[in-house]
Amino acid sequence: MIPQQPVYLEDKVDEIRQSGRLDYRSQALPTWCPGCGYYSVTEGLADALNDLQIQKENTVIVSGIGCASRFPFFMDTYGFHTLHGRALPVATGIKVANEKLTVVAIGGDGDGFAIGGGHIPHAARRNVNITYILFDNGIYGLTKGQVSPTSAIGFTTSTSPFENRDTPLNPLLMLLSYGASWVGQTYAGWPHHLAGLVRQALEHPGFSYLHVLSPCVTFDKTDRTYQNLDLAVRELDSDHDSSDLALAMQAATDTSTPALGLYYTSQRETLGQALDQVALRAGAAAESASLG
Amino acid sequence: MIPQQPVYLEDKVDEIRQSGRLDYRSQALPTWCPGCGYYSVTEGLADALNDLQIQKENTVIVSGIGCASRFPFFMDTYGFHTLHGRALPVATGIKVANEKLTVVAIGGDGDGFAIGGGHIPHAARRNVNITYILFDNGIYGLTKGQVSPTSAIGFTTSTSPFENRDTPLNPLLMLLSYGASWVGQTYAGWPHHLAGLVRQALEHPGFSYLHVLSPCVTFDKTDRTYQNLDLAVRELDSDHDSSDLALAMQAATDTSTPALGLYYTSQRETLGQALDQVALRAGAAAESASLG
Amino acid sequence: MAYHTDIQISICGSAGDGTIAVGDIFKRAMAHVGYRVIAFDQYPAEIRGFGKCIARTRVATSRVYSMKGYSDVLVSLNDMHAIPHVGEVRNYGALIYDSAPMSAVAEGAHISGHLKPGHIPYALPMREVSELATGANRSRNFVALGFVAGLYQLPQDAFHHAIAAKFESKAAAVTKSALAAFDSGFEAGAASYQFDDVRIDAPRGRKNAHEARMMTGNGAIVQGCLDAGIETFFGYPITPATGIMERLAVEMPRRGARLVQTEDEIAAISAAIGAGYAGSRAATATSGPGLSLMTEMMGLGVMAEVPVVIFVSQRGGPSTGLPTKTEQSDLNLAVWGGHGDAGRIVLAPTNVEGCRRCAGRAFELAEQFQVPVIVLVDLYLSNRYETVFLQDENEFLPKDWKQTATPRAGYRRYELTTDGVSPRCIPGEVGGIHTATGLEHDEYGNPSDSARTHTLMTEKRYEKLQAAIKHPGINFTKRFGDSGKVEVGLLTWGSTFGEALEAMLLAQKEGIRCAATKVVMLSPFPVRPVLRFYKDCQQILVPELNYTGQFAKLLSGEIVLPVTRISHTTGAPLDVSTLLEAIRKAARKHRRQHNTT
Amino acid sequence: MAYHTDIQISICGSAGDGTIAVGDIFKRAMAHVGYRVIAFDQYPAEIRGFGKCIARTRVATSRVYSMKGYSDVLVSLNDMHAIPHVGEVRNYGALIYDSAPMSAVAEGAHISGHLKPGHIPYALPMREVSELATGANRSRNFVALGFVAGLYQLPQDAFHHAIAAKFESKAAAVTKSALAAFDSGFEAGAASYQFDDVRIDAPRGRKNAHEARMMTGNGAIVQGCLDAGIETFFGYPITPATGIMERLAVEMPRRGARLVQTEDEIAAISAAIGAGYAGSRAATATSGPGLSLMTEMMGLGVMAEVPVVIFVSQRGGPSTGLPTKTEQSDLNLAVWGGHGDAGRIVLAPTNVEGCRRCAGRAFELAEQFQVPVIVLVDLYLSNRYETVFLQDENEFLPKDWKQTATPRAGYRRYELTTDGVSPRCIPGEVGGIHTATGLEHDEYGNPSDSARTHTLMTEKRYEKLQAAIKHPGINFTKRFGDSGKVEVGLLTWGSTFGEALEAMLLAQKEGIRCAATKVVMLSPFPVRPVLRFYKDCQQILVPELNYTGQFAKLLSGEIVLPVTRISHTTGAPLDVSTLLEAIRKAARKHRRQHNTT
Ligand SMILES: Cc1ncc(C[n+]2csc(CCOP(=O)(O)OP(=O)(O)O)c2C)c(N)n1
Ligand SMILES: Cc1ncc(C[n+]2csc(CCOP(=O)(O)OP(=O)(O)O)c2C)c(N)n1
Ligand code: SF4
Ligand code: SF4
Ligand SMILES: [Mg+2]
Ligand SMILES: [Mg+2]
Repeated sequence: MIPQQPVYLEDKVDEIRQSGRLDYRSQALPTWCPGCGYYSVTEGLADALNDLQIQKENTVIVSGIGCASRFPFFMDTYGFHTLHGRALPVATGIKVANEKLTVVAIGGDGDGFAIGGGHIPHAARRNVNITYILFDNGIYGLTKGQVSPTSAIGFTTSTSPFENRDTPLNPLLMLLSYGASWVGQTYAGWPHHLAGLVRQALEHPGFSYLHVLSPCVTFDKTDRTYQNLDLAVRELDSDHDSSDLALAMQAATDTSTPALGLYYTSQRETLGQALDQVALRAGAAAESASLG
Repeated sequence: MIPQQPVYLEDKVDEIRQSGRLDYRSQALPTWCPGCGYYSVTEGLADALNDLQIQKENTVIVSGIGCASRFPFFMDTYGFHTLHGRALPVATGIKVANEKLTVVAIGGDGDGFAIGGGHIPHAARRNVNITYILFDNGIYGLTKGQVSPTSAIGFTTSTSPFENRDTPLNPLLMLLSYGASWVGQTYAGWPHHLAGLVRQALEHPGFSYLHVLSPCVTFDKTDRTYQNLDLAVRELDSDHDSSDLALAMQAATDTSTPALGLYYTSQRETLGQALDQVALRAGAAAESASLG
Repeated sequence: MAYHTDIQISICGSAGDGTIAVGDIFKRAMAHVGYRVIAFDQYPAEIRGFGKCIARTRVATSRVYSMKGYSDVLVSLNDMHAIPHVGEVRNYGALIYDSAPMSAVAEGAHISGHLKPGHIPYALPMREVSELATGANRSRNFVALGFVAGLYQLPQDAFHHAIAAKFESKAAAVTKSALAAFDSGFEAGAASYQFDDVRIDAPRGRKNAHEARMMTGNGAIVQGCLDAGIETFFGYPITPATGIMERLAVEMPRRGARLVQTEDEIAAISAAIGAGYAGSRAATATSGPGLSLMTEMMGLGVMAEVPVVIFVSQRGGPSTGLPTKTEQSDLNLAVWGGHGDAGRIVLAPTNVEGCRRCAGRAFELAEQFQVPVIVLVDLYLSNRYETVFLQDENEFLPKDWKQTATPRAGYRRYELTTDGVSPRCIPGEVGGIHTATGLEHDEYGNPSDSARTHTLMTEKRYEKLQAAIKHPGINFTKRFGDSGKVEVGLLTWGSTFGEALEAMLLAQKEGIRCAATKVVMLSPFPVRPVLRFYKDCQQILVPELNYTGQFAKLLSGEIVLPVTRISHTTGAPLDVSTLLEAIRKAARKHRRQHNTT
Repeated sequence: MAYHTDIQISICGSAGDGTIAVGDIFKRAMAHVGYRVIAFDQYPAEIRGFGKCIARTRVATSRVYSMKGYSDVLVSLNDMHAIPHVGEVRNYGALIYDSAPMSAVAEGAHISGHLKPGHIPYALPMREVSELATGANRSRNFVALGFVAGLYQLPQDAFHHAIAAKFESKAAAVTKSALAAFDSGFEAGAASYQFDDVRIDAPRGRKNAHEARMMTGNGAIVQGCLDAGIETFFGYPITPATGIMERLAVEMPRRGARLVQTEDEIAAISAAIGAGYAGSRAATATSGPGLSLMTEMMGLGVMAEVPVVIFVSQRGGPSTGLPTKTEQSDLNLAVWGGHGDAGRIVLAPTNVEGCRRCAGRAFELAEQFQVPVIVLVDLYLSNRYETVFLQDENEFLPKDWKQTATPRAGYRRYELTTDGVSPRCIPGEVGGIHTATGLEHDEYGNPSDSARTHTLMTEKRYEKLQAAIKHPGINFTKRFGDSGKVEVGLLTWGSTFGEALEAMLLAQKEGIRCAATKVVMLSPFPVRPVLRFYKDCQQILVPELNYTGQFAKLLSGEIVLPVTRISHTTGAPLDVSTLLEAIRKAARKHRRQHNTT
């Protein structure tokens, strides 16, 4: 065995600085609670953007409202911190206006699946070429701990003081049913896995949905904690075939031991390509009309 | 062979009148176009209510806006013709306020899956004990023929003049992914099948979703016509096991030859029962607090 | 004074009778030969069934501003529907009807029994003529149209031309039978002796008569968008705004511009704001219910200072209301809608040409002031046809007319400047990185809830808009009629201005000194010119199509002076004669009070 | 005049210092022994981090109406946060701080260097005392609290009681160490010589002192809902309204009532309207952004005539704005929000007791007039604590007080009656079958777009509301101060009325004749009493917490008379001294103009 090399903090910092990923981080210190799962995603996205050498000026991070949605302020890219539930339609508008931009939409479980739930099917079916990273902590963090559409049955919160009884939604299964062309899941406690999947999601040509299991250390001391998640999560079966929708749906159905990884991916025309085709047909129609 | 008895119109009318189902029909003549698929549903619902002997005073039909949503005016029950996309939350409120009422929500594909799309997952996961009948004609009828979230690729409408390119949604698969406890599909061209499924949907204790394929004879001359649907639809496999979610999802994935019948059914606590349980726990908590 | 042609023809039938179709041909033919035309059709509220359709067309040799409150000629294609409108026909006006209608009618159900003395009837066997000419009774409408043309000696070939154009894309047989029916009707008309006193003179020679285009308000909005180089549009169908999206869906892709029908109005305005943020000329269009849903997102546009244009066509309210009737009851919503102090720009054109101008200018204003701009019309203006003469098709400023920021280190997206407008960068620009937010923020865009920041930024967002009323190319108010002091002043907005102007012109003829001012910019409110007009008038009348007097209250809130409200909530435009009567009354009152003659 | 205690204590620290907790104990202890208390805490905008917390409590022997603009005593638990507030402390007021704070501080960062002459400093080794008493430095806040109680000789056992109650559900050790820290602080305080001139007299004997309850505006709204027998509630969390739902979530199920947290605000109001239609006492609660989303559905409530109650707590706007700061900028939205002429009732209580009363009455009004009722408060009132004396807990009318229809054949749900209110049936009732709709409709509820129907029904929907301003149990306006003609009148609404009243009382003491009127019902607007008040005043001041003067414009729109706006957009309540200065200025101006002394 090769003896392990000692690591010096300064060297490490230098290494990180030279890697370029700090360039994607703004001066603002995240205002999240110490230990919040969201820190991982910030790192993961900075890493992925850097790896892919995407220019920060060509990157727009669009969010709704919530702790998760504070994200854009902590990145040194263009950002739009919009309204509760509206990250996806705003992101769609940005992408339609300028296909050259790399557009990442960010939101929490309430932002995405409660108030914003009507927009997801349409971004997915239209295959808008953006990446949607959803931070699922199973609670409303920013408003201080109310029940969310992904809260487990039995979870006690300020608005479910006698335990939640509503069946939680299954975001992965929903996204698969919407025709999303890239669906993956990761966990804030597995930062390397996370960074890897963020990168894949960004590379996918079409709508990519990345579900991030993330603990709210302040308002959830019992349910979606690091301890519980560490025990529950596992990697997708090594022989998982991510081109098989039925298999992906089956994997998504098991929510007690959430599997991490790429569930499903496929390629088809993006919204941008579709609009280009429409313009072509229209141009042709206009031409034949002017000839006729 | 027994010679067929001749049928006299008057006898037939008498028979219908005596059957009682006309009691559920209001004086107002439907304003739908002659031949519109929606007429079948009116008949089917009247039949089912009559069969189940549900009092018309205890029935509330709630709709959004659209041709489909004109429905309540043609029935002699309580009705609430609400706003575009809002039939489900209004129906939920009615049911929460008075569990004794039979509440039927009605809407079109645009009403349900475009503007109203954010409400469906929550009515389904909460298992609100109502029946949602969705009339899917793949077009916006009332506003005179725009593309809808269930319009086929290639369909030409006033807002997709160069052919629609957006992948249509798959409502059945979506409802299954939402955890709806009863999911079925029928076709306006098969009125008996339709009436039978409406009845089953009403009988189900929990949220039942009935998808009705229905032609818009005025704004769709090419795609979802009776001719095309007659050829495409089929019954669900006779050995279909409606307690198997994976099977149901698989069946729902085939949209080229839509299968009619009950895809999936299961039983779990309804929202009303859940609220009763919360009240019980709260009462107990209050009592132990006052003893303590 | 030379004789002016100014007549209104109404064709009334049931859905399926082809009423609107022949109305359309009539107005196009008349516009083509040089008349000024204004037309407004009434559709049934239901998709199907046999609801009432009326095609009303006013034809004149000089400019007119509204529909008349009466008809010179009424053509009935369906007596049941037409009978309630018989009273609209003036004395010695004409009534043209089928002497032997298709279906047997009950007693009293034939229109001939409802004529008033003074009405001139023309009973024409429309069905028979149609059958003779085409072998089918389907072309009654063309027979009637031909009869009108023949009776009043209108140029036959202009009609032939308009019919051929209408059926361009149909089979040749369709055009042929329409033409045959028209010609038979024409012959019958030409052969009739004209008892009524309706006169249609030849149009006065206008060099550019052939440049005249028939356009609706919605069509003009589309034209304005295209002329201004719209790049992205996101919309959701709703009457009476749908036509804007439908037309843009054809035209935009031809120009490489992009249109998406979204899942709802919230998504539409969200995407439009996203596109605006990204630097695109972006718009959406809706009606009251959709605007109600959009206000939260519009507020984000105000706070994050994003340019976007919102076209709003009002219909009868509240709630789903009267989708196929007109009303001006979304003014409060347009001007105040949404929470917080959220200043925006609201333009309300008063006629079809104004629709095009306001549409184009809206993009300029949105970019100059970095703010959502609403263009507010109503069903009456959206669907009303007018002959317009577009000479300056491309006069709108291109989107790069407004200098944005020179990107640099320490860039402050929301820099406090003297005029409140901060230099703007868009994604893709190096050195311009910032995060836009709906939270209150400092000059860099960082969230801040400090008292000072909130006070300064609130001021900034309002102060910058003050310059909007100086934008060239928009008449934010415009006065018509007598200059100087007047007895009666009409102060109004939107589609109603046409009726106000007509009534004022009639009142002037009666010797009443009066003037009318239209207010085109409703927010920010042009207090000074309105106040100036106010001071010139002994009495101020404020007619509008709503119950609570929304414009009158807006006015009173801004200028703190009393006005006389004329509110009208029937779903139909105001009647010129009602207005005229109100002017007379006001003038009498004023004269009594001041003992003048 | 006997000496009145009226002091304000502010405790300032960082999140995590337990600032709000000891503030809470202070006010509860003082209320418990019979003082009138009013308190308003300030939280950081961020969830975490070390944002600033201030607990301000005003304690008086007679009724007070607002927070003071200054403090008599400032306790610093964190000097960095407290230093900017040193200036708030009045001359000869007290400053209590840690003589040896926890972390080493940079030069100039210790508060002692920032005291003004006239400030009386008390340097207390809080950390040491805490460590000595409890073995840990965590209880500095209790040491400081004890010091205050000891210094001013406040009843020690009331504090013991309040501390015990606070930690009821916690482990006994927690209570024990808090008590130990408190007692050590108390000793130190009692042993100190009191240099400042802050005096806290014994409370005046009030028989029902123990009936006094500390309540926030949100708490009082909850109490009103429960007292009125609320049956269903549907809501979506949003600051500062969330507390209403959170409290109801505990209390409603205990009474068999039902609460559902919906997927968004549109669903919340939709479900509440569904429940109202079905005959339930139904409500929702939100803030500006949520209300923006709700207006379309609220319009359906107006059109279909469905009773529903909407609680709205305003925060800084526009857009996401300043979620943890107060503002009164959603008035336009509450009164006019949504499209069309959609009349509704809007109540704006001005204090905590008013919150309870308006909440309960809102249900009655909604049922009587079959219309959505908004109860409009703001963050300041939602979160402000006041001592209230509830003697008439169950005075609200039960929901069946309002006679509904006697069901019968040919039932007309929207019958045109003399007062505009139609007999109502709900689902389940035989003979009452009808379909409610957002379309314009005839008396039966059938869709109709006839001109006559629309005119009559629009009138009906407005006329019926006129009687709302006569509902017993609501002061739709109320006048305070000098009667008859006055020099200066304050006309205001909502939370700001407290400051207006305090300023008026001070101005009266200076010999200025003045009066203040609160307007509690904002829609329909009580024109007559407001006009009457207006006529009594030489000058009218309209202070409010928004930029555009929303209430002032509403006023001018309704009474068409000029007022002087005092607009304030800092996110904080108005300052009494600023208002007092404005009153003085107005009085001087009036005196100059009228040459009176
Ligand atoms: C229209 C609207 N409704 C409600 C809110 C209040 N609000 C802010 S964030 C939030 C929920 C946050 O939960 P989630 O999306 O899960 O994000 P998290 O804070 O957990 O990251 C709510 C309800 C709002 N800002 N706007
Ligand atoms: C908020 C709002 N947006 C838009 C509309 C206009 N609108 C009425 S019905 C309808 C769509 C109808 O389509 P669908 O739901 O499929 O019903 P169908 O008419 O086909 O039965 C639309 C867009 C509206 N009434 N309200
Ligand atoms: S409240 Fe929860 S979600 Fe929000 S920052 Fe803190 S730990 Fe994270
Ligand atoms: S337009 Fe289509 S959906 Fe509407 S009534 Fe006619 S056929 Fe039916
Ligand atoms: Mg969350
Ligand atoms: Mg449809």
